[in-house]
Amino acid sequence: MEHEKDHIIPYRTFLYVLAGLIVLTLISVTVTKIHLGTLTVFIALLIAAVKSTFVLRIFMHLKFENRMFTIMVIAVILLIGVVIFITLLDYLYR
Amino acid sequence: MQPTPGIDASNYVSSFNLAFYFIVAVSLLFMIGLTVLMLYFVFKYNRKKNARAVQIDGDLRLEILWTVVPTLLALLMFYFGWSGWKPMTKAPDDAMVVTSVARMWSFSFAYENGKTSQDLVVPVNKPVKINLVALDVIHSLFIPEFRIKSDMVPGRETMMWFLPQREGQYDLYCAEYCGLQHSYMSSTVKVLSEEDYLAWYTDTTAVTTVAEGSAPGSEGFAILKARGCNACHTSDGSKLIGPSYLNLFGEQQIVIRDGKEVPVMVDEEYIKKAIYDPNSEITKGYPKGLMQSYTGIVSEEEIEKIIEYLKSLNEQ
Amino acid sequence: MEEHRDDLASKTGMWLFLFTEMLLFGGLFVVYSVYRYINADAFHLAAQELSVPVGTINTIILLISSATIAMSVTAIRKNNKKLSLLLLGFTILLGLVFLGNKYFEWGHHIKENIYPGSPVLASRGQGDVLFYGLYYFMTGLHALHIIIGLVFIGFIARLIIKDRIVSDNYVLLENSGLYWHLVDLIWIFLFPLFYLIT
Amino acid sequence: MSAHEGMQEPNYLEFKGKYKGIYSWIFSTDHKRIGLLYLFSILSLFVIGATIGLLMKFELIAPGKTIMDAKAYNAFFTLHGIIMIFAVVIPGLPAVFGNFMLPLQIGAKDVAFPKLNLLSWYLYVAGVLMVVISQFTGDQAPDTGWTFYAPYSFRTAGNMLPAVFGAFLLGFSSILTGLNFLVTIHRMRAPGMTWLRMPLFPWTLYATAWIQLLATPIVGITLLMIVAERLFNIGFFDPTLGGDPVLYQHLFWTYSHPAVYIMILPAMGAISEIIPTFARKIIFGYKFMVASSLLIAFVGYFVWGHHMFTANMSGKALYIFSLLTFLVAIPSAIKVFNWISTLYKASIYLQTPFFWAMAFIFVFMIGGFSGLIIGSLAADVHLHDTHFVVAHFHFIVFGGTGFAFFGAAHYWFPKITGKMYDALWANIGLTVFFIGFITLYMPMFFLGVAGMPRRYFDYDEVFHTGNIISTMGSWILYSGLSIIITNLFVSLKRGVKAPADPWGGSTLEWTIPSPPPVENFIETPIITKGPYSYK
Repeated sequence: MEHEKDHIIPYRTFLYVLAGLIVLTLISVTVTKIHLGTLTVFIALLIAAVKSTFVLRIFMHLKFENRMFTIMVIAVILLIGVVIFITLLDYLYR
Repeated sequence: MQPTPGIDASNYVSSFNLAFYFIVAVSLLFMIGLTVLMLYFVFKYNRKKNARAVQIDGDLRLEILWTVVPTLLALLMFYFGWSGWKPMTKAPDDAMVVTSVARMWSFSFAYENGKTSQDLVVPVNKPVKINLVALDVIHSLFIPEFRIKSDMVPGRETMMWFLPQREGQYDLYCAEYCGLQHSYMSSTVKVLSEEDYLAWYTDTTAVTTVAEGSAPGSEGFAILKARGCNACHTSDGSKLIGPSYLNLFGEQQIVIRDGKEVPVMVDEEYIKKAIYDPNSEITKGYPKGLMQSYTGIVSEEEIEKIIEYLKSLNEQ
Repeated sequence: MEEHRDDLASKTGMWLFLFTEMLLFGGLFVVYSVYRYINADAFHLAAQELSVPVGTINTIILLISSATIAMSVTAIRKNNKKLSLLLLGFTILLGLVFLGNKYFEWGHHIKENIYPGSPVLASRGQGDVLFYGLYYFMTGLHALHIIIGLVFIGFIARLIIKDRIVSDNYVLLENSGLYWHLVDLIWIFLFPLFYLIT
Repeated sequence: MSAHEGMQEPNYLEFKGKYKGIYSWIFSTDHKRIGLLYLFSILSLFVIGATIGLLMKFELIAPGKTIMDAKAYNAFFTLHGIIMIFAVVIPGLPAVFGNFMLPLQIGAKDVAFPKLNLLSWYLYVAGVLMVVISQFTGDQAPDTGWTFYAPYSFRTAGNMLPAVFGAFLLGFSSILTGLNFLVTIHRMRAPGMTWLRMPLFPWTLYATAWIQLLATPIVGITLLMIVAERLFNIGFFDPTLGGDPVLYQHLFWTYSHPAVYIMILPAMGAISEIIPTFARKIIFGYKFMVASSLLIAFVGYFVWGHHMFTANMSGKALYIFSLLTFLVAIPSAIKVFNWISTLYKASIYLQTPFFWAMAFIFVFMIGGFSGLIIGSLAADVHLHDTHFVVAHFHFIVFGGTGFAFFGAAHYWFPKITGKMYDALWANIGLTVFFIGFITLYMPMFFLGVAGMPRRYFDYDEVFHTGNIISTMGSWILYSGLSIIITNLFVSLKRGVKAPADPWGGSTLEWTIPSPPPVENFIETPIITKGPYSYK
């Protein structure tokens, strides 16, 4: 695993990301105070998605790993999405 | 009654036949063809006859052919299945409405004029819409001759409909496993002529008067029978799901109330409570939660008659 | 027998395990979406009763703990054993604080007689029953994962002390980090779904 | 690292390790020994499950009560289902032959995580024990059927918690096996073994492992919800508390339909090994075989709703599920075409494993085609929850997986034990078994079309004839089964010594001695060509 030696992630990267995540959390909390109807759900989940992308890419170092991992993670998330979607097909059209 | 040949029992028989026999025919064709081919190869290319195999690693045209052709056939099969099912989703506006109530382990059918029946009685050639209600667990109303079935899901009101086309008697089963007496949860569909049906429908004499004989308590017995109580309780002392009626009234029973064992006397109050709020006190040794409340289904007068029947059992 | 070490295999195994965890919660998200769709109004109202400040603080606690365990990997790779252990200890501490908050939050609801099977909850209608059922079940399962994660990290810390995890053999520490980040990741979704979408 | 330099590499059966006797098995992390641990546990459970099936068929020989009451019957079909599904057919091929053969076929020393592998076996045993406990404790044995349908599963007085927890543990064991195989295939293939030089059995294990990994957690969480429901009254699936019982079915089948592919894919893989070996021929359309395995695994994930056609789903969901169901049949059809085409201009060596493969193709076709019938909406409305469905899934699950299992057992028997089985008795066993199988399950198709619902303890007189034939079939089948199993055990003691490659196979496991040495390959093999390269 020699090539991994190249990118010991510096401490400050984590601190920056952490700061970003906390800011996003606070934004998410503030936004929900404003009543936007169904848009609230969408925005809250969007921010959660952005946050999780940061966690996955930096904290879980997907950015620096073999592409295979990224593909697998995306596939699994899509799978959960499709399962929810198909199940909802039943409930939305009852 | 002997069913008249030549007429389908319901409007779904022909569409079922189309979907079913089309797939069966295609399948048999493939099955026989492939099996014969396989046996022929095994015979012809046996190592005694063919010492050296010819290495063929595939053929793109063949692969495409046997991907595309089955796909088209499958789509056709899907279409027949879909077109046969489509009409089931919406009942005609002029359909007569019957509400079927399923509980462990009996069906009952309520008509618009308040008449209830253990059998499903319908006139011929008139669409019937059945509202499906399940009180405890999932049941499924299945009439094989009509090629129709629908689950009855507690907490959801759903429906099924059909057009009976031939007079006669048909079996009706519960098709979704619902516990101990599942295989005895059945009923009969009676398809009558228009006149016979009207005669039956307008005869609003209460179920209880259909009692056999006039022995004391016979009315009570008829009520128990009509409400499906006998699926779980016997009158000969044997233990089924719930306690037997035999030697019950006026005796001491141990019941579990709020997790504690309490002795009680079986009197009128007790019987009433056992019918209207069965889960508040459970007789020791019997499972909880299997009986639903019969509030609004069995009236107080009917309970009087049931008690009369219970008393008559003690005297034997 | 000394086995040939394959760090990538180990990491792949960990990721695959995380996938099963994702699917485990995925099943619950299916249930959540369905019941939220059916009982939109009740969920909306019930969610307002959860304390957003507590939820926010817990979110931030988990985010910080994620960052500290990630930095701990950097520390061990730079051969800074002490700092690595310190950061791990900090992570464990934050995890415990998270659990403490959760304890008081649950306790508060239970004191108000809101828990599965309580008559008070039942009288409030089916949407509330489902909301709180899911709330207790999902956050409870999440808390269980926190506890497992804490034990896992504690075990890793011991290995560091014993010098079994060092600057060129740190895959186990990385794996415990991956697990902890996943727990964080799930919370990132639980938080808006229960506290924010009102 | 190796204490046994030189020519005298001991085989894995004779190897003296740290432990002696039984401990050298139950503490072994050798994938071959673990494979055999699974083989014996699964075979024992299979015999128990089959015996329960035999008793159930005997009960159905005539209407009314014959040898057991409804309560016992309901408990029996529940136990039969739990054992056969969760403890026999799901782990059957992957855990036994997958464990044994996967490392051999890809040229590896072991699986990626040998200790985890042993742990999965322990979880398996623990799961089985929980199921056993559920039978003998509590008020009443579980009586919900293996599907644990809500709300009955939390109404019944049956002792559900241990059974449900047992199924959960069995699922967990299955996940760990899948995880292990995935990492093994990704990381431990021998030098030169590119993805497209991998034999088809590992390929199907690969596709299976993904399903095990990604579908099993869903049933895991569903079972946990049932547990929570029974303990705390949460109301997830309880209609009186607002829950939806149909949602339970969605979640349950989201796993349990893909589980069918966990059962059948490795079976297809084993058949894809047997056919080229005995045909002395490269498999026809290798890439299509690989692609169809992956496609089955993928599409198979999204067809669960066809178990719920009569459960009052929305119309849109219904026909999308039906359409997908028809499409998932195509890759299976492609496999059948390719198997049969492989026989064209072959040089077929007629041996027992090959007969099993032929029988497999035949019963699998019946199972598959009957599956099309109940995938069709109009037909399924009538046939759902009748004996037609029982016949269909026994043709697929028992016919498919079972036939492939015995095919594989005979095919790899010399490799695993170092002995040859008695071919005459093996063929007699197969013949009796096959006749019994057809006699047992064929009448059920007719019973189903006539309208006999499944899980019926008692039935109307009109269904009598079919049931008599079926019951007699069960006797024949059971006799066949006894012959097969007895023959294998007797051959274990008395069989002649097997050479390294009795069939002239071309995959890696046949290049090493029978039984294999502890470390599998004395020298790491270097792969230069695809599998099934015959001259």
